[in-house]
Amino acid sequence: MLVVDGLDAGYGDLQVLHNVDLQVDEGEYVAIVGPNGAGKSTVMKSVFGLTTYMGGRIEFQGREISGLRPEDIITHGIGYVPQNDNIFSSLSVRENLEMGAYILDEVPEDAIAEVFNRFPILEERQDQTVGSMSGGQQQMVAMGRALMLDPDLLLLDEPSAGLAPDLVEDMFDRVDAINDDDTAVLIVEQNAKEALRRCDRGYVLVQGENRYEDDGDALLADEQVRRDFLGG
Amino acid sequence: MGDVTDFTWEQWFGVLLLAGVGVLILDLLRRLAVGDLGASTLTTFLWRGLVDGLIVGLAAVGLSMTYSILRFANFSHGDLVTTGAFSGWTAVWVIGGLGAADLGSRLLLNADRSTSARALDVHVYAEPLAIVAGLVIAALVTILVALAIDRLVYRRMRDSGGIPLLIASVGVALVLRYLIVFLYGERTRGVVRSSPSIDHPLLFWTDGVVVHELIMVGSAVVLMVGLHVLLQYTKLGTAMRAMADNRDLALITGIPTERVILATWVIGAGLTGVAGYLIVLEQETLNFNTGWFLLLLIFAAVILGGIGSIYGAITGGLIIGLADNVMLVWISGDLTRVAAFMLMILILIFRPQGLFGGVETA
Amino acid sequence: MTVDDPDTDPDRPATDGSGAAPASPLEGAAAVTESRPRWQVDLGYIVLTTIGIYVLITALGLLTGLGFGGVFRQLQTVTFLAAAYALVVLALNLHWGYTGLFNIGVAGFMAVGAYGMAILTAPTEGTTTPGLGLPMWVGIPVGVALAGLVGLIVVLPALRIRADYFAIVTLAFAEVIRLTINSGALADVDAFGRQLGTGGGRGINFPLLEHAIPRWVLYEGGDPAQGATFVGVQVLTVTNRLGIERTVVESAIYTSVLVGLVAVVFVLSVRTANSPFGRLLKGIREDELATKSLGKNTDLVKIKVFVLGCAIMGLAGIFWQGRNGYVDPDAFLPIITFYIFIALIIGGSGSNTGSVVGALVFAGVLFEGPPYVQRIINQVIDLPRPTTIYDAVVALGSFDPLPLVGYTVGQLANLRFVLFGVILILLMIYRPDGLLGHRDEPASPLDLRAERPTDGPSSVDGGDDDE
Amino acid sequence: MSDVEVSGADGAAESEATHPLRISNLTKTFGGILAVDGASFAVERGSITGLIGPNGAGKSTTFNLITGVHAPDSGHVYFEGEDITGLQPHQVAERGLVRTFQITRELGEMTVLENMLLAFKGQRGEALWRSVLPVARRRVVEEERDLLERVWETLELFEIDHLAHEEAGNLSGGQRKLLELSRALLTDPEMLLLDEPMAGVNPTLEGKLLERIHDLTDEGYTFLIVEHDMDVIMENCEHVIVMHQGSVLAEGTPADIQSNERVIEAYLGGEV
Amino acid sequence: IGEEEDVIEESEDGDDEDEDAEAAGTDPDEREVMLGILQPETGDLGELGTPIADAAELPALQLENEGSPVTVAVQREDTQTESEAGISRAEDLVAAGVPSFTGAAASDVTIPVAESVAIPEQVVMCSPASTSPLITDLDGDYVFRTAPSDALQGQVMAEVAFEERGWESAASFHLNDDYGQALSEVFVDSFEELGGEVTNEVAFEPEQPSYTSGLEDVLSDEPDVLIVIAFPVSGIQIFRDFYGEFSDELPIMVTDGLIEDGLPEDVDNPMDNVMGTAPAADGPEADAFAELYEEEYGSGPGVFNAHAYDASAVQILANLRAGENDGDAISSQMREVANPGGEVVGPSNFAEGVELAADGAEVEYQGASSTVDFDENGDMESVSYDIFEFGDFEIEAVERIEFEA
Ligand SMILES: Nc1ncnc2c1ncn2[C@@H]1O[C@H](COP(=O)(O)OP(=O)(O)OP(=O)(O)O)[C@@H](O)[C@H]1O
Ligand SMILES: Nc1ncnc2c1ncn2[C@@H]1O[C@H](COP(=O)(O)OP(=O)(O)OP(=O)(O)O)[C@@H](O)[C@H]1O
Ligand SMILES: [Mg+2]
Ligand SMILES: [Mg+2]
Repeated sequence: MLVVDGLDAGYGDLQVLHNVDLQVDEGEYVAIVGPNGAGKSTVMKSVFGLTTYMGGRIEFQGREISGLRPEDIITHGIGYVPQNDNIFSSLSVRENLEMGAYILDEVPEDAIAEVFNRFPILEERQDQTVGSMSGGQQQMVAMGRALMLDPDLLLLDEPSAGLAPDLVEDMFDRVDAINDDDTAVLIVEQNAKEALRRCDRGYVLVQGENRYEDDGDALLADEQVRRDFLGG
Repeated sequence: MGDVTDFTWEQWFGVLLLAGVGVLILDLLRRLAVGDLGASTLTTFLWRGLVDGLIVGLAAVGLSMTYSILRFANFSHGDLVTTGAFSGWTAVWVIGGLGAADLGSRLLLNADRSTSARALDVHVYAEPLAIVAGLVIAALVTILVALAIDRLVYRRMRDSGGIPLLIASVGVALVLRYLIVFLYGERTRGVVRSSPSIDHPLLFWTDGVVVHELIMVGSAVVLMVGLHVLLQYTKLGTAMRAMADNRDLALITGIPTERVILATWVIGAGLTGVAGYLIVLEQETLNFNTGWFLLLLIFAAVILGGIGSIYGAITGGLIIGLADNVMLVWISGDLTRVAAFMLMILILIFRPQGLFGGVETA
Repeated sequence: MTVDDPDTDPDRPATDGSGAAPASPLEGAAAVTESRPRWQVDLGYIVLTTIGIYVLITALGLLTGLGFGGVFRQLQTVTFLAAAYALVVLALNLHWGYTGLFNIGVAGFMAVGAYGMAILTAPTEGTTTPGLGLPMWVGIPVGVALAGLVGLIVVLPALRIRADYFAIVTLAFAEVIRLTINSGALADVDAFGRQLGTGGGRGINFPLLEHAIPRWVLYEGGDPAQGATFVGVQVLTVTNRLGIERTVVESAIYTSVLVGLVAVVFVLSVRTANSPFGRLLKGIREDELATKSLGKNTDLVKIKVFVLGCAIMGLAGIFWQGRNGYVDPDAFLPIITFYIFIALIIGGSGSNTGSVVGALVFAGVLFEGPPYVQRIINQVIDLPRPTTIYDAVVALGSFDPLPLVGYTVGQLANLRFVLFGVILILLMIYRPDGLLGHRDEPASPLDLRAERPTDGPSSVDGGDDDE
Repeated sequence: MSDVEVSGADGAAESEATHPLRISNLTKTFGGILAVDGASFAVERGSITGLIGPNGAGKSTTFNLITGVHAPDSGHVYFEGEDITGLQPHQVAERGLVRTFQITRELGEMTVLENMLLAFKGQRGEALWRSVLPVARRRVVEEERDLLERVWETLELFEIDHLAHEEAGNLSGGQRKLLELSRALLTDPEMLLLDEPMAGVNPTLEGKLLERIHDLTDEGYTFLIVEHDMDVIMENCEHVIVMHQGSVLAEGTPADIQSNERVIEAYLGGEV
Repeated sequence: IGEEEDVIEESEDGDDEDEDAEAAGTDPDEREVMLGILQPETGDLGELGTPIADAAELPALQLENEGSPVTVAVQREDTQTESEAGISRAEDLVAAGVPSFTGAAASDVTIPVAESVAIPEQVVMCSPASTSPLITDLDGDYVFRTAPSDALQGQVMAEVAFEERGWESAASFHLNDDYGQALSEVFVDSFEELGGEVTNEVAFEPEQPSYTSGLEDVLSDEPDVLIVIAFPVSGIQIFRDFYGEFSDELPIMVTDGLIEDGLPEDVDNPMDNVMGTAPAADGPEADAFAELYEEEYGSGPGVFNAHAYDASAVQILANLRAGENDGDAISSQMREVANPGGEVVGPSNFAEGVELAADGAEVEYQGASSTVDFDENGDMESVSYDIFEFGDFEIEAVERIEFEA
């Protein structure tokens, strides 16, 4: 479904990604792990057209999307939760969610209800400005917002960072659930063990290049990967 | 240490400020009682303060909006006001003055001094259609100018911070203002006839209501309420606030940011052009500096009220307008402006976010 | 390790040459002078710009038939103006370029300095606005101190507000200062049994600094009657022999003193920037709360820097108006502040060298240029002067472009502001860092890059990110 | 060592000598929201103390109250026996109580080196006159060399030395966390408050960081760490404080906490 | 004056020094008379300044047209109505060897130019349009003017108001600048001296959105007459606000700044209650000048144009009589050629007068704006003012008052 082929990308003159290949199939659950600064977030941003494109190809459902504008990409059915700055902090929770469905003509009340169902605290706080909520609550809002359009592919950049343990679990469960509903997931995680355990396939990205690619459990079992990237 | 009596120094400062205002009001009453101050004088000051305040407030609303959504202090705002005024009144003269004077002097609003508002008989009763057309054209031209500027300048700087944009807008201000001079010359002119007024037994409190003033005040109120509704209760309004908050995220979320920016300019500049046009309707005279001289007052109003808040902008405008006029009771006319600015600075000290800051109503 | 360490060199051009794609001529020069010490490079920029502008003015001056005498005066005027601008631009750079204090009330602080000095030194009688009649060496320092003091009063309340509010508050303060000076209320007051005051819109006459300072250099006690000082004798003998008029000599000395002051302020600014103190300033500019959380008393630093900058602005105001012997409030309209900003932005905010270069370019080319062009055109052809653009455009209908050209030339003084605006816009779009801004100027007394090479092929090491 | 469920009011049990930081009855409301509600606890010298709790429990706010970013509505903060309630952030930091931010605050247009150099306390060159005047400046330069030496050591330790000349704004999320932590260390603090220092940091590096933190506690530093990674908390902290809805729900050793019913219910969920 | 100075002077003019005092005139064929014109041809006063500069150039053109043997090299410079540029341009003039010039127009340009160029460089300047009382105090040897000081206008206004019209109380509403403050002060002093009562003095800032409150303030004590000192840029608004809110029966007196033909049209009111004063161009040869001007430029002269012609003419005469292009020498001849004594010269016989002066004869210039007699301060000894009445959208001069300082 998503095919990244020999992607070169970066910021301005600075090239970060070198010939990155990556694939997410229909309904698949794929994780990217790797050290800090490897370019994981950059891959995601590149898919969404937010970096300087330098070469290679990005295809989604058979159509080339490299060079499209973010607001067009979202209509193709990709949702994205960035690593930082992923909420509208001066808007209320509800407005954040509504914005997630901006491209629809009507506010999808059922989608909002579903998000509230998933994160009850959000319903309670639906009129609070998100900027005044705690880090974890903000992360929930960000997730909720990306789910509003019921995307075919969801890009999650470190969704568990800053979440309380029960919520981490919950989040991973939630992602599983989303994935079970036929939404493909591409996730970047520092909580690599958990991510690899749950995913179908994983990539290890190092210094802007693919280093390993295998199914999740295989990577987990790999001695080298364990030692270098999973903290023993 | 007690907790309730433990005022922070800002709070003390606020109390002091309020106390100061209180003392002034008491003194005002005393003067009225003693007869130092005529009641009619005071009402003139108050009424004028209100009208001036609305003028500033009306011009401030557009600025407040673009300020909060596009995230920069637009120093060319005053000159957009002027643009609206010149274009709108040019339209009125061209349409309304058909046959009364030659095209050259009507197009340039009498730059060659060969005719006058009197010769063309420009006022709302004589030329109602032209006046309405002028209003529309003021809005349209200002919108076009603002969009052109956005395309040429601001669009290329979308990723720059607020300060580079502010500086660029100073450049835009200079260009606009002196292009207007290039076209129209530096002369001040009266472009409207003195306003007709309505006298009716029901209007017992006044000798007559000045129609142009009434139109200005009425339109100001309608426009501001309308804008508030638009921004608070529509999806576009929310999208604007979302953009103001986090443009990158807005992009990712699928909000068509360029279209929202376009809408922002259309609404903001349209309002600004109309403001310039109406201000001149009330004020009756026009000069290339008209907007620029208002700009600092407009900023004062916006900041006093808190950026992004429409009611804030109006309140700020009223405070500035009233201070600028009523202060005449105590200080000489060449210092009232000083008092108005000092008041702004003092209020900012104890409420750095502005009176309505934080609660972005729009 | 040393500057010449071969390891570091290959990396350097990549980082230094970054920024907007087309490197400016100045930037090009940087590449050539790469291995020189920074101060030589900086001086090089300034000298090159100066020479360039001098050549331009000389060429234009001769073209317009100014003659050599006229060219000389023009050069002197430009030098003076550029130096005056440089002084205040350096101060602004300290505020904005380094600390991120967006002060757009510069004109106000210049006004305080100039007025402070004027009131102190204006004669006690015989003029409409009498002053205290004190000598200039009292007037100047007190004027400077007053500007600093007013800076203190402004910055205290402004400390807590955000950058753009700060800008508007400073602008409002500058207007408050100008309007207060202008108002009749303080025009003349009785203080200490003396007639004093700002003179309101009338302004104040005071002894010309352009005379007083050079005389102080040339003569004992600043009084020609007392005979020449040692320096004076030398200077006067040489200039007499060359047949240069005394007033010319005096102007030249005045300008030189100002240039000297600029040099001193420049050196101090550079040292400030390349020091731990400068690092603090940068830290405040980037994120004040983070800097505070590292235990830095940012408020105090901001106060110090603001007051210092305002004092320098006051000094600039004094020297600027000292050449007129007359101040009035109109000399401090807000537009002056924007001129200064344009100069700073041309040069590049955050760079002291850029500040000086910007001042030179602004004063020498932008400000003085258009009148020259107007003169040349007027001398070359006799253009019709239609009163309105309408007449000019109508003439265009009959294929006569001359009226439009004539109208445009007649409007050049106004169009100059359009030019300022356009330049400001173009700079902000294409070179927001100016000619020399955003250079790799380390906030440290050491050349950080040179101190230790990056070892090995580091994964991501690249150019600065340039918006 | 200390009893579970200490309330700061009778914190007299903990002397200043053993507990450098003590807060008592801190309260803070934002608008209508009670973010911190009478929180009281003390942190033992030379320990790594964990501060955990559900999202929105008030942990970051407590940090903000301690370090002077916000002023508490009521209650007190004591550090080394001194009442530091309501002091400015820099005054708190000067006393040796330094924090990092959950959402990093790097100085974007300064290089990593400059960021780090800024951290040192009491630099001679921070006085303007010393930076500017000829003779004094020589000493400043000398001092700078020493500082730079220490910066490089720290950068190597945190494995970000290859980024030394990079502008901090260009770092990745994790790199920023590292920068912030290492910068905080350079201030020579008595005690560090770390707000989720490991979020987004690669596990391998995380291990090294924790080692480093242990070394530092041996040298006498005290740490208070907010962290959601229970493994980190359980394996490294001697003492854990659990916050819930603005107040302290429980305190004790990791083992105590792990078995505390209320904590499990409120925070840990079924797992761990 | 010793040896040293001589060297210096030589470098500037290349002329040999001459003992000043009574000059010997020149052979007109031998040299060119140099004259500078320093006027605001752009900027705030641009519209006003260009015709003034034209008028200042007229004497030279006239000589050329009439085939006089005397040639005057005119150098015209633009102050842009800014003191900074004014100083620069004045220095250009000096550098070009110009010994005297007609300029500047705005007082706040004239004063700095005088202080930092004319006086120190010892060149003569004669302003045709600067009316600030401050100029009186500047060195009368180098700074002259053919324009009357505002100090006089204030007195005239007071006399007209109190004595002629019998208004016993007055209020003053004046622009907060040099011009407004000075005029208002003189008026108030004179009016009170005459026995009148000044109920209120209110200063205002230019170009405000409204002046209603200011007017309310100044009129609060119901004076017999209101004095308005302003320029049209604010004046239009002031009068619009006045007619909008106040009784149009109240007499108003304005100054020269508001005597502008289009004003009532811009105000949209006949302004029947308004009168004003302005310096008159009342020289014996005003008509001759107007004719000359019309002939050369195709339109009638405007404000201060006559003064500009006179300023230039006197300088040319003084230059010829001095016999050299030297500021000091011209300075000592200015009063000689202007003040009573000698053959009367004016615009109509300027070409002849020039030759007389060149021969060193006594001449007395009587010009277009006045008889042009300088007092010791370089001001006019006597000037005349026109009293204007507004009415029915027209402005009409009704009376002329001769005024001795
Ligand atoms: N906006 C930017 N401008 C320039 N360089 C950037 C920018 N953002 C990231 N980089 C650089 O690109 C590289 C990859 O960054 P990226 O954010 O993709 O890393 P990451 O793998 O997501 O790391 P982390 O796990 O720490 O978030 C880093 O070295 C970083 O310095
Ligand atoms: N500036 C603020 N304005 C309004 N409410 C705030 C503000 N800061 C925090 N809050 C509220 O206070 C509560 C506590 O927030 P805090 O950030 O302290 O939580 P936390 O324990 O750090 O959570 P997390 O683990 O998710 O970071 C939250 O409900 C939050 O919404
Ligand atoms: Mg990342
Ligand atoms: Mg937190």
